[in-house]
Amino acid sequence: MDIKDFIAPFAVWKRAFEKPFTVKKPIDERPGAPRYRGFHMNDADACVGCGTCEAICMNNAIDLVPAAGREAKDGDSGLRPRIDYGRCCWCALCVDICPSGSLSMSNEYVWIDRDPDVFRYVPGVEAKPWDGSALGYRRAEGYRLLDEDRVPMPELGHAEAVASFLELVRGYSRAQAEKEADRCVSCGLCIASCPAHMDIPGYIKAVRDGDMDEGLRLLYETNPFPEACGRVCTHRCEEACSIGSGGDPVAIRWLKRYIADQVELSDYAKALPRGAAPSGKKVAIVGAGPGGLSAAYYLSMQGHAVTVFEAEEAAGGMLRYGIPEYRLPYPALDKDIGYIESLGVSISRGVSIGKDIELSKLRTDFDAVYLSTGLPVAYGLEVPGEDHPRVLDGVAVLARATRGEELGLGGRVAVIGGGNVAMDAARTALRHGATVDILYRRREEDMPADADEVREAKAEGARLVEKAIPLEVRDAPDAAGEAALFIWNEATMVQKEPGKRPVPEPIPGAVREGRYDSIIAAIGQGPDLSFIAESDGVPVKRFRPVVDSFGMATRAAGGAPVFAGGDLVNDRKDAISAIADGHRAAIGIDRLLYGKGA
Amino acid sequence: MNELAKELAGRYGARGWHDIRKDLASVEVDAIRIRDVMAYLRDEAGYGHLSFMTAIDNIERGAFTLSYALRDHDARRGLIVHADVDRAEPTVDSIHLLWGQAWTYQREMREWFGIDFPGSPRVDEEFVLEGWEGPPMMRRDFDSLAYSDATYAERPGRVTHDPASHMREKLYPEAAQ
Amino acid sequence: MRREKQRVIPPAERATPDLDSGKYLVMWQGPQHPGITGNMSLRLVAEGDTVVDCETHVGYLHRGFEKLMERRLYMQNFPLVCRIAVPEPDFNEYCYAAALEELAGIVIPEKAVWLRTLSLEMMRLASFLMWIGGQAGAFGHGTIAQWSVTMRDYVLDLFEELTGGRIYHMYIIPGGVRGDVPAGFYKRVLETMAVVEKNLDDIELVMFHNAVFKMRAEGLGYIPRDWVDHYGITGPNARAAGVARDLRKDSGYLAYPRLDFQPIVGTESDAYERARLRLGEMYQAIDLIRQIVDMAPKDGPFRERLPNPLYWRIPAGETYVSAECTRGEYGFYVVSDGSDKPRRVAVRGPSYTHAVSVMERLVRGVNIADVAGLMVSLHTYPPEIER
Amino acid sequence: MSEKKTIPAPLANEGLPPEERGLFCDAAPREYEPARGAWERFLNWARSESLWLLGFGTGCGAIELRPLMTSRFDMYRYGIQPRPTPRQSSVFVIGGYASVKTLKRIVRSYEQMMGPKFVLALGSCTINGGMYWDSYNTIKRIDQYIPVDVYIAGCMPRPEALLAGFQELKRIIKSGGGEGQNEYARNFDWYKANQKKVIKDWNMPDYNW
Repeated sequence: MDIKDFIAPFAVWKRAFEKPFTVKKPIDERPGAPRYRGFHMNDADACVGCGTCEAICMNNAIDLVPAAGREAKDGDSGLRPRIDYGRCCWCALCVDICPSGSLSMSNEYVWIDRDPDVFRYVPGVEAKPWDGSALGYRRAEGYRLLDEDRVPMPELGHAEAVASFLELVRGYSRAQAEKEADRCVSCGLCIASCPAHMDIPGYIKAVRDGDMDEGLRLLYETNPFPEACGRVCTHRCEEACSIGSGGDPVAIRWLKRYIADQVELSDYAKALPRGAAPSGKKVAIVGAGPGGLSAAYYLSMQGHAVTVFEAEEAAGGMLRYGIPEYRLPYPALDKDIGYIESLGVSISRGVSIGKDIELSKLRTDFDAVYLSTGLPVAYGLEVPGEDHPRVLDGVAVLARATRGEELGLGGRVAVIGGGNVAMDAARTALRHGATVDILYRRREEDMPADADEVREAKAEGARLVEKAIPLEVRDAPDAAGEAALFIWNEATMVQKEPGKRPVPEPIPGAVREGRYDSIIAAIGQGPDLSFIAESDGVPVKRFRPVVDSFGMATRAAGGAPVFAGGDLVNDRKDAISAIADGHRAAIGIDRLLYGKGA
Repeated sequence: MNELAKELAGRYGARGWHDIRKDLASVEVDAIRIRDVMAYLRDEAGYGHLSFMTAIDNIERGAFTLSYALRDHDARRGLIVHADVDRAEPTVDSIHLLWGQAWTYQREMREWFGIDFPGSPRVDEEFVLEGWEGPPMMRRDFDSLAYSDATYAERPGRVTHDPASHMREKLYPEAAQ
Repeated sequence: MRREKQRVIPPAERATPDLDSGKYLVMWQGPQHPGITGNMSLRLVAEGDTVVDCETHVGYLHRGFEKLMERRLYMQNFPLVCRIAVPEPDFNEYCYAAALEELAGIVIPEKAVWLRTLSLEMMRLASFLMWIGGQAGAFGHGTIAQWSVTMRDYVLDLFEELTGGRIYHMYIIPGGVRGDVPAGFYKRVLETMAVVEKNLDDIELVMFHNAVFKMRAEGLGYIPRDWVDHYGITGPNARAAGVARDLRKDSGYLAYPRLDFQPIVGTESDAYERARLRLGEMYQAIDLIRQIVDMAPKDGPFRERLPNPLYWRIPAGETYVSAECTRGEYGFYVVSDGSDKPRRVAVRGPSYTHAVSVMERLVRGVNIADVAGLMVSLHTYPPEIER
Repeated sequence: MSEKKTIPAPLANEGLPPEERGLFCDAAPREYEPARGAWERFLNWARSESLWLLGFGTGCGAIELRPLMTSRFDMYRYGIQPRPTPRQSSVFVIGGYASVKTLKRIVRSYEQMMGPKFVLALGSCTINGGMYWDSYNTIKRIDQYIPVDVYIAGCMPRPEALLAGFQELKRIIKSGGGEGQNEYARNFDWYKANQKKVIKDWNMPDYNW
């Protein structure tokens, strides 16, 4: 102890004249730091109500509640997170994980109340003073807990692809599939958008867990065409995918394909449930497309004896005859159909209803009839010269390609139309060595075809001519009957009615022409209802059978009830909708046959 | 390192030497020899520092696995010694005479897992809990949430919706058959 | 020397005073505390004003973390762990994250290594600043806390800017850190360090050259060197006893092997020496922070991408990761059974031995008025004892 | 407070050994009748401007009391200062979660405080359990056990939020609204029953002033 120990403490008196540490008005003068994790904000329009925030919240602080003025729709559950500040710990994991990036935090931190029941609210829906705060926690750029990038799918290069009919998409390896499946958050927004309401989170979980048998079982609960749908489905689910709200959607279609690819057909029976005991009832199905065979599968699972009548030489419908093999190889389709046939479903190939057998006979010989004949008749161009011998029908061209017939398209081909059939026809023509122009009356973004298809067709060398209104088809001057001149009018897009999509208006005088060896019309298809007689009692309105929610068209006396579905009936006109219709009809038929709920 | 493994195996029947990383290893011994092993490690092998002791409830195989983490400060490496005890009748020799803080860990394990250490000071006194009437709470079969829900009142008014089933209700109720 | 004389080494054996004799007074200290030690109580038996027996009672802050962690996903535990030690959350975050990374085989980016080190050193400084206020306050010297807690607040301002949180930073996430440094941050770090350093100079004058503090703290709570191994004493408490152990040096985790520092070692091993040593560690932390600001990479990624946290499974295994916190060896023992939730997480807090075994023995023979000062000089945080 | 049903009172101080019962009060607390008019307003003003805080940091929230007590935020200038014992205090800050062991001390400290007394509850944990919602050892709602005047959201609430909470408390007291003590007396049996439901080893006086 020396004298310094008594004097030193007084040395700091010199600080008496310095600025004090004290903050004068702490509440007003100290806003939270720019990154401060204060109360939550939510961009309710960007939010899709997927509930991933709820799943990650370890405090059980987040509830999903219906938000006023928001209805459930494709890709949006209509629910919004409500945060309980009697639970929240301000960790902001919800912000970090939010797939859409709608959640954020303000830098506001004062919330005082006498009533403990008020400390919960739906950010972005219930107004709060801190709404729209520019400062506060946002997840760091490039930092999120979920992977926004899809695992790239190995594909053939375009040069290689166009030279053969090899399948373009090679499929995921196990590591790739598990990594892609890991991106899913199991929110289930996709289920509502899938026409068949497949249990998508369920089978993606099966991929994650490596349990292929379970995955296959879940697939077959709602869809007996996993190989085909895993390749060519229109994947509305991916449009609804919550991960897609802030990145690439999960590759649901390819994961489905992965599951089906992993299980050998001979092992299917082990994984899948057995059918019920034979019921003694007989069902006739017209059309062995995906819809008809789907109905056949579910009916046979219920123990009914099913006979499918198919006009073509092979089953599969548009999956076989409308989709080129580089997108859906025949062995994959055969696997799906083969399993259905292995259950005892009998397919009568080359039998055309209306020609070989009358519908009324089916109605007397069977206990129920399901019509799933699809849209076999192609629409014409409806311009002068549409019956020119070089004007071909797109679906027919694809069917001939399937049958292995010589197409004889020539060197220059025009494809008229903007749907998937047009793209398939164009790409088939490319593979036969032709130069291809695709002419469409509107713009590229208006095309009904999948964006991927359009992109790939262009990448493979097809030239896209937009806003081309067909005027006429004429004989080429020097090669009558061998080549044709296609004449079109350039158009401009005009917004006629607000809120509706713009329509093409011809530009006066801007008439163009091109010389082609073949002109493939792929404008659309219609039904062939000629086999339905008035006496069958099937109500038809605007070329469509009218059906109830189970697909029943009639149960009029004089025969078995008739159900209908698929492209013949629905608006969506894709395979998965036909499959869904088939499943629904199978349930309806089963109920009717057992007198349940009818 | 392997010399020690051999030595432990030879003297005490230790097995399963596993190098977790370059300065940390684990080894397994019989619970009955735990005090001898610890004394040897402390006095002969240089592991003079007891970092912590704890237990793992391996309910699937009916055992508590005790973990004793030791550190040799001079050699800058650690060693975790494992010993299994029967879950139905968990009793282990106390090592409170070897390390001055071991009795607290033993008291903790007694309270949290129900493992007895005969002779350890104050081992039956309450440690962190007071008036606890439930089973030892770190056992896997004790459900914390169920206990909490049954005991402590929660603020009412919470309800949540599953997006998938909510959408089914709203968009395609017919499928909810 | 007066200091030598005061060094009383209490016997290992606990005497059992006859409480019915009327000679003794049983009194409880706590759970509320004059210092900043957190809620813990001591049951003291005093003869006159000298303590003859003591029992430490913990559990007032027991929340069952280790049970809760078994119920939560690996990533969900990340906001939970920091709550285990309130004044020093970052060491929990680091140990937990490092344990998971080791089990899952993740290597974090270089920048994350440096930002973690920065965060831990800033935390060390903040925690010591809090502690020194408590240490002075326990000896009746309230002024120090008025300064040091404000200095701590300035460090917390830095944390707020870097991490978005004042107390619970939740910054060291498995895979790296949660955000890059904001623009101009390092400049503000250096400015704040200058302010804190100047204030530490004042504290040194006022506290360590204060006759009252010297008289009360010197010789108080003498820890003999051979207790260090016997009781598992770590950190400044061990270093003040002349044992040069510092995990930052010995284990060489994060960026410490590349920083220039030496463990500070004392000789006297009493409350004054420990306080002095911690003051030295505060200066050392400031020095380390300056080195980090100088050497940390200015760009590059700061986080490794992890699998989807909702399903993150960690391969079966176990590990023990420890770090040198302000009080000594802080460690997380994580056992994984290959599922998406930890099988067992055990937390090793240095106070476990300091506040119970060491405290109960050291306090015998001490004047009642010095019990609080002795307890703070061991720098104990009850939440890490009871978790 | 319609939910708070009257529950038959248990035997007074039955948790105590017989020889100690005589040492403690065994009469239930009574409601305090406010004075009339200007005098009560004056008293309320005086109460609100000298809030003496019980220095018992019950949870994490206590850590933000330190900055508040020291030079940067300096709560003394608002008439708030910490006191070491309940007997001298009028404000109890519940700093977050309360384990059962701490709850026992909270109840006892609260009852020992001189009236009129006020309670400030910090953070999620006091409102609905916070992050310890599934813990076996922490209560979820502090208002089940003692009456609360003001809640401050946060985890933890910053010192500034705490100050704002104190300002709100002052406003409430000035307007004659700080009725927690009377509410406790009014629903005494209900509170006691709740307390005894979770504090299994009730070995302290029931009426504790």
